[in-house]
Amino acid sequence: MIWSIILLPFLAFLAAGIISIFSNKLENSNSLNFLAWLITTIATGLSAVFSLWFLMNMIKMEETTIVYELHDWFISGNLIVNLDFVFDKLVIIMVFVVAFISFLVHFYSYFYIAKEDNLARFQAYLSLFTFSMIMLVTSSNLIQMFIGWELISFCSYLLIVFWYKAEAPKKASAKAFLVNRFADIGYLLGTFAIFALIGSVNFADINLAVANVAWVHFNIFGIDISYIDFIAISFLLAAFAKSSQIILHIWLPDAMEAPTPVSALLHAATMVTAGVFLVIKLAPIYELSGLARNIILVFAGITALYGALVACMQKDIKRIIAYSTMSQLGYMFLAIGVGAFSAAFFHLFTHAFFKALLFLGAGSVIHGMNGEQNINKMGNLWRKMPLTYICMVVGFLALIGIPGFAGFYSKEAILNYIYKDEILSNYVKFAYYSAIIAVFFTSFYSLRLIINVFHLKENYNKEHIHVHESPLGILVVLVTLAILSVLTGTFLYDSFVGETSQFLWSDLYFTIKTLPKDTLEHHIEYLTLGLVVFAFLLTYVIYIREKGLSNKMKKTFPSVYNLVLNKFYFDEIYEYCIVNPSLKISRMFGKFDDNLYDKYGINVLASFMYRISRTFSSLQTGFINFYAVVMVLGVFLILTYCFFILGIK
Amino acid sequence: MIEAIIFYLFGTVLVLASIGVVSAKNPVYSILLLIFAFFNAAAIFVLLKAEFLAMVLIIVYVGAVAVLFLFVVMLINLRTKEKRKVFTKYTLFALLLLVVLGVELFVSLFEGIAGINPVVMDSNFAQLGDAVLYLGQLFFNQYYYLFLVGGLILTVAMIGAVIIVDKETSTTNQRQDVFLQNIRSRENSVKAVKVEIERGIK
Amino acid sequence: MFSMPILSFLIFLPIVAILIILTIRGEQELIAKSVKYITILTSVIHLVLCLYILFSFIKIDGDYQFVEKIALIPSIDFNYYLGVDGISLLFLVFSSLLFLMIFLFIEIPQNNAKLYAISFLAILSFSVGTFASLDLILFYLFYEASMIPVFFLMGVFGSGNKLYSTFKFMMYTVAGSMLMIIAIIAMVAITKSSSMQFFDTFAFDYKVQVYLFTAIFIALAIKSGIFPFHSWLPDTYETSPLSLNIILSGVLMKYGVYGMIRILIPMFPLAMFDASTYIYILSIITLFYAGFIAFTESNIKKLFAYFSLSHLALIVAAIFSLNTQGIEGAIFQAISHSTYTAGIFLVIVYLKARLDSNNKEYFMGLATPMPILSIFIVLIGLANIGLPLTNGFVGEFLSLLGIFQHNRFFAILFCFTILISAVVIIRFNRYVVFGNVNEYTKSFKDINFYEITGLSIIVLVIIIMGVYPDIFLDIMHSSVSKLMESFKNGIIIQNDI
Amino acid sequence: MEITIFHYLILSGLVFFIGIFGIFLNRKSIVSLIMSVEVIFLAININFIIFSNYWSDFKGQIFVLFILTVSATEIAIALVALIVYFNSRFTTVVDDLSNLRG
Repeated sequence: MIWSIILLPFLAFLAAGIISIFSNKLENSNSLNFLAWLITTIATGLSAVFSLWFLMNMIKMEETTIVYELHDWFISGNLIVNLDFVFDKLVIIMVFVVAFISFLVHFYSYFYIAKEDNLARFQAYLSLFTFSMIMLVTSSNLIQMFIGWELISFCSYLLIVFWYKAEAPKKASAKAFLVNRFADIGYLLGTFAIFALIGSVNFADINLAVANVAWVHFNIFGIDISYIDFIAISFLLAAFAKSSQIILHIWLPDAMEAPTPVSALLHAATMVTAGVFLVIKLAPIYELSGLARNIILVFAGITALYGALVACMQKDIKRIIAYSTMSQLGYMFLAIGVGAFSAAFFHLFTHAFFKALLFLGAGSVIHGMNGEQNINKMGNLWRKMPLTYICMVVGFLALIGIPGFAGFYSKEAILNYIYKDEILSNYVKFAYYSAIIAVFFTSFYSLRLIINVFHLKENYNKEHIHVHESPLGILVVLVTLAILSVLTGTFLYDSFVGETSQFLWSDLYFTIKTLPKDTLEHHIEYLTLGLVVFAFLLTYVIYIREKGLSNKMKKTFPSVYNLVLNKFYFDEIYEYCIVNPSLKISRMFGKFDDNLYDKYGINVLASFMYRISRTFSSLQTGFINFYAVVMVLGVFLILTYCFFILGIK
Repeated sequence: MIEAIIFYLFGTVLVLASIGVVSAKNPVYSILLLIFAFFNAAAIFVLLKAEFLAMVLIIVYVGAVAVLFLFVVMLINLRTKEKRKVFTKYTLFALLLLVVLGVELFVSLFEGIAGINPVVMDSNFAQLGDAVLYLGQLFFNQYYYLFLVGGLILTVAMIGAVIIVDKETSTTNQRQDVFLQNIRSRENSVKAVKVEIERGIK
Repeated sequence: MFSMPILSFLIFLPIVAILIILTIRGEQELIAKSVKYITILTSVIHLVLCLYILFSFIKIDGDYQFVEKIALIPSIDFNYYLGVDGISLLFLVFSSLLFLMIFLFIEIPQNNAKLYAISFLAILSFSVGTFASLDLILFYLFYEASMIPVFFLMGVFGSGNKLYSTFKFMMYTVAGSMLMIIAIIAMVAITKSSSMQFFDTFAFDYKVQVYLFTAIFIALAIKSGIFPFHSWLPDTYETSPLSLNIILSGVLMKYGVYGMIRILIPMFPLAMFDASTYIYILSIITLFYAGFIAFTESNIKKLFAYFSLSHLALIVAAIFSLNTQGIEGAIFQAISHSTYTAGIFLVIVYLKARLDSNNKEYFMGLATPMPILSIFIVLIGLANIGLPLTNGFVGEFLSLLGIFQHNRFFAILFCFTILISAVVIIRFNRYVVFGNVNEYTKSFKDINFYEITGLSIIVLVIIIMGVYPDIFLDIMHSSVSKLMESFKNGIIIQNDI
Repeated sequence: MEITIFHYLILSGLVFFIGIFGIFLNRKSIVSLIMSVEVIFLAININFIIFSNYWSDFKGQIFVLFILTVSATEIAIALVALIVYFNSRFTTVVDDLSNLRG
């Protein structure tokens, strides 16, 4: 049964893939597409059900870690890499989240992409995506995890480029893959260093052994580097790219070129959570490396702020939500930065539901608007699509962290952990303030989106676009997710970070800091709520009361406005500093190799040889007499040599 | 004494004939002189008690090879009318070289001969009896490999000669074949093809 | 042990086939057809025999197996001495596989079928000799003889500026061979033995080692295209026929890799150890230089030539890491590189059958007209990138791990290979698979069943090697550990003196 | 007055040098060139026989036989070449024969 959790999505991928190849050739491929959809949906659904059942069993039997061995992948010297699947509670929860969200997305896609010819292909990609994420979370060692790690980049590449006939998806997909690929260098280096340090790549061995070797150093050019710091920072590079932290975040907003269900899957459960998951898996290393934690705090703080701030200015509904994801991932890393791994995971968990809800809701809106994504060209949709409206509002309330909704508990837990951290360094302070301020921006963009999309007056062309509520299938998904977004926080707080959280984290290796509900600092709650209210008022003022205010602000601070609007010019900086120069260097090298290298290299030798051969060939006069003379000259020389030098008689 | 007379007689004539071979203007003369030189050489061979080889030289060499030579030379009329200057830029150098070489060679000859008895010229050749028999035994027992190789060389030379001549004649003779010309049709000879860009003609 | 001289049989089987082909007379098409059947039959038998060796090979025995020895010149211990160990066996099997692939799936040119087949069969025979010979002089003979058919193939069946590149190839090859023969003569003159096994226990003086190492390394570096000696490769790839490209990258470039493992490590351990930093620098330069050129190269064949260069650089560097992971990684990567490069060139063969051009711009947007081929391009591209579960990953990972254990700093630089290959392949895919359909590609027909079979075999090999790399790693373990032992002995012997 | 090996050797040496002179100085026809070579061969043959006699060894004579064989071959080939060349160029003057020029 445990195999079916892993294998079902893969088999579904194979089935749907084969169907998609055949459906390409048919004129009318609706039935085949439906079949593919059915297979993949059922497969992922079963996977989700099984994982839930497995989790229940695990809790009931009080088992800790279960290892399923497949085979030795490869052995070389003292490096032994197995393909084993490890299930502990963390993993199985993660698998459940992945499979469940993926199931919903699979289900949802039929209603969203029905008109697309190759739904089967799309479903195949989604299933592969799910499979690879499950591979990632269940792996027993770093190298096996790399399979999933790479496969999800690859799947995201395929999914983003799904509509390959347009230009933007091609660019976005390449960006996504390459940024992640760059970060994989960090993953590899971390793996190498761990192997060099410990001699094993299994998580179990690493977590046990790492404390004993914390003091080991190596040096490069005379600079002493601590292994632990090196490993932690290397993996951080990888995790930052996957989880889209600042500087390596550029791929995430562009990934919105993918169909909306993909965004939901990618942001909620699969790709971006992989980074956080990796760091949680390697928690003991991060507990030992203060340097890495400080880096995390700085970057995550900036990311949380940056994401929220940029989201305030975006026009594309999906991009707003994408930047919000970035900011939320910043929160998760902030929690990791203060060693609150459980809170990070809890936020990951709740975030999965409400972010999936938001994306699928946005998909519903886009579907209703016939593909329009600009929020300024929407308006007053709440009458036309009431259920979508309600669900979106629930999702945003959860995102902002209104008490009672899921996001509140996880975010509050993170803020409390930061506040209560014993090390009162400047990094922690910075993290704390950025987290608080980000709450303000979060509320601002959330309300801005809701007001622009669902209220205000219609900005779209009513004659061309007939706004309609989405089909039942989409609504079912939305409502399910909305319910979960409300419930998960309240009911699961205790088992994730509260009194009973010891049980959940017992099979992991980091120090568990429980945070019972009654120890939550109330003033943080009040502070955040105050900020939320203030943000709401501000939004109200800007978008409803004083419509000219935003324009006035634009004119007074044009540079700030442009800076934020253009996402702090990150894309442009990358374009000018990395992409263009490397292409330029490439062309330069190409020309050099084509023209100059040979001209001054081998061709010099060749022409030298040619000249020598011309010289000698002029000796060949062609006259036999001349040759005879030369021959006799040779005899003469030999004889003379024999007589006068060797003295032979 | 009689040996000396014969030696000097034939030796002088041999040298003179050789000079004639080299210097005669007409190739036919020089071949005839060459044949004459061979005869003299055969006499020297006899003096050196190599009667069989003397006969071989005359019968095979003179009778077959030199006559063939003569035949070919007369076949292709080789007489040249124009006069060319005898001395070119390297003639002097060549002569000088030759003289020095000659001196060196003769010096080495004298030096080499000095230590041994120059007189013993006949030794036990006479006791061996039938020289031809002995030669044959040596030839077909001890040197049969070389004998085979010699045969092979002759065969290869023959085939080579035939091929060289044959090839030359076949390419130079391009006769008109009326029948072949008449049976050619347009379909078999010319074809109109559409040339696509970047594909070329297949 | 098996008593039949199976390795000799492998060497002489193609030669017998050549003799048979020489006797064929008749119409051009008939010749081409019969030549095709003969070559396929020969290579099938060849591959079957290779697989037989593979399966009857005793894995735990690191020594040479299937040994044949006939004395040729006793005074310098020059023998007709053949045998395989785990390392050479893999090279042997994979080159045999590649020859089968090119005979099966690439059309034989009609107008000169005999020369084509004879040349390839000759390379097949000589490559077996190169990988299986245990004698330096014999190795050199086979190694050098393999280049003669290449010369013909390039000159006769090439395209474009073929004379230039043919002579360039020859000049590089001959220059390298000259250094190599000088070194081999020196070695044989010093030791009075040309048996490779002799050198396992013999250690040259340090200075001698350095000179000999330099000479042989340059010869082998020319073969595997390390930076200052690489410029023959792009031109050669551009002008030679595609079947030769497969053999060049799959077999002949691997001579360099194989030679470094077989000759340099056991014979010049100290020089090897001291040179590694310099070799790393050269490899890094090659890796970045060739990789960067491949970003924007528009000629597909040249693109993959540069790409191969950048991969080979990593393999060479991994050999110089001089530890088990590095060397096993290098070997594994070498054979994987053969397969996926063969795949990519097979794809190009099929593309060129539809439109005779080398320019990337002409093959835009194959995803719409040729979905199945696109799947194969993406899959083979994955192996090129080195995604896990394809064979590219295991070799690359082990190579990098080996380098990391030897030198941390260079490992960081070498890790950029994964980014560079990704950029190359992603850019390639962006044009060729997902680009905009142009007027040429619009009318392309998707690949037929026959072509699918060819690519499927490659992809199958890629995936099997990626999922069960242990099958192949198992074979080389004991041989590599023996190699490492002999390397360590070499250093110890020197220290004792 | 006895004829010694010395006399014979001088005789063959003279003939040999006359042959070489012939090659050197010949500017006329390729036929004369071939004949000069014949003269050299003759000198060599004499030399072989002299020493065969001197050492009472028939091996020298055997070699003479082989030389005769090979020189006959050589003449055959040379004549064929001569004919072919003459057919295409209508000359056999040595100075015109510079096709070997590199």
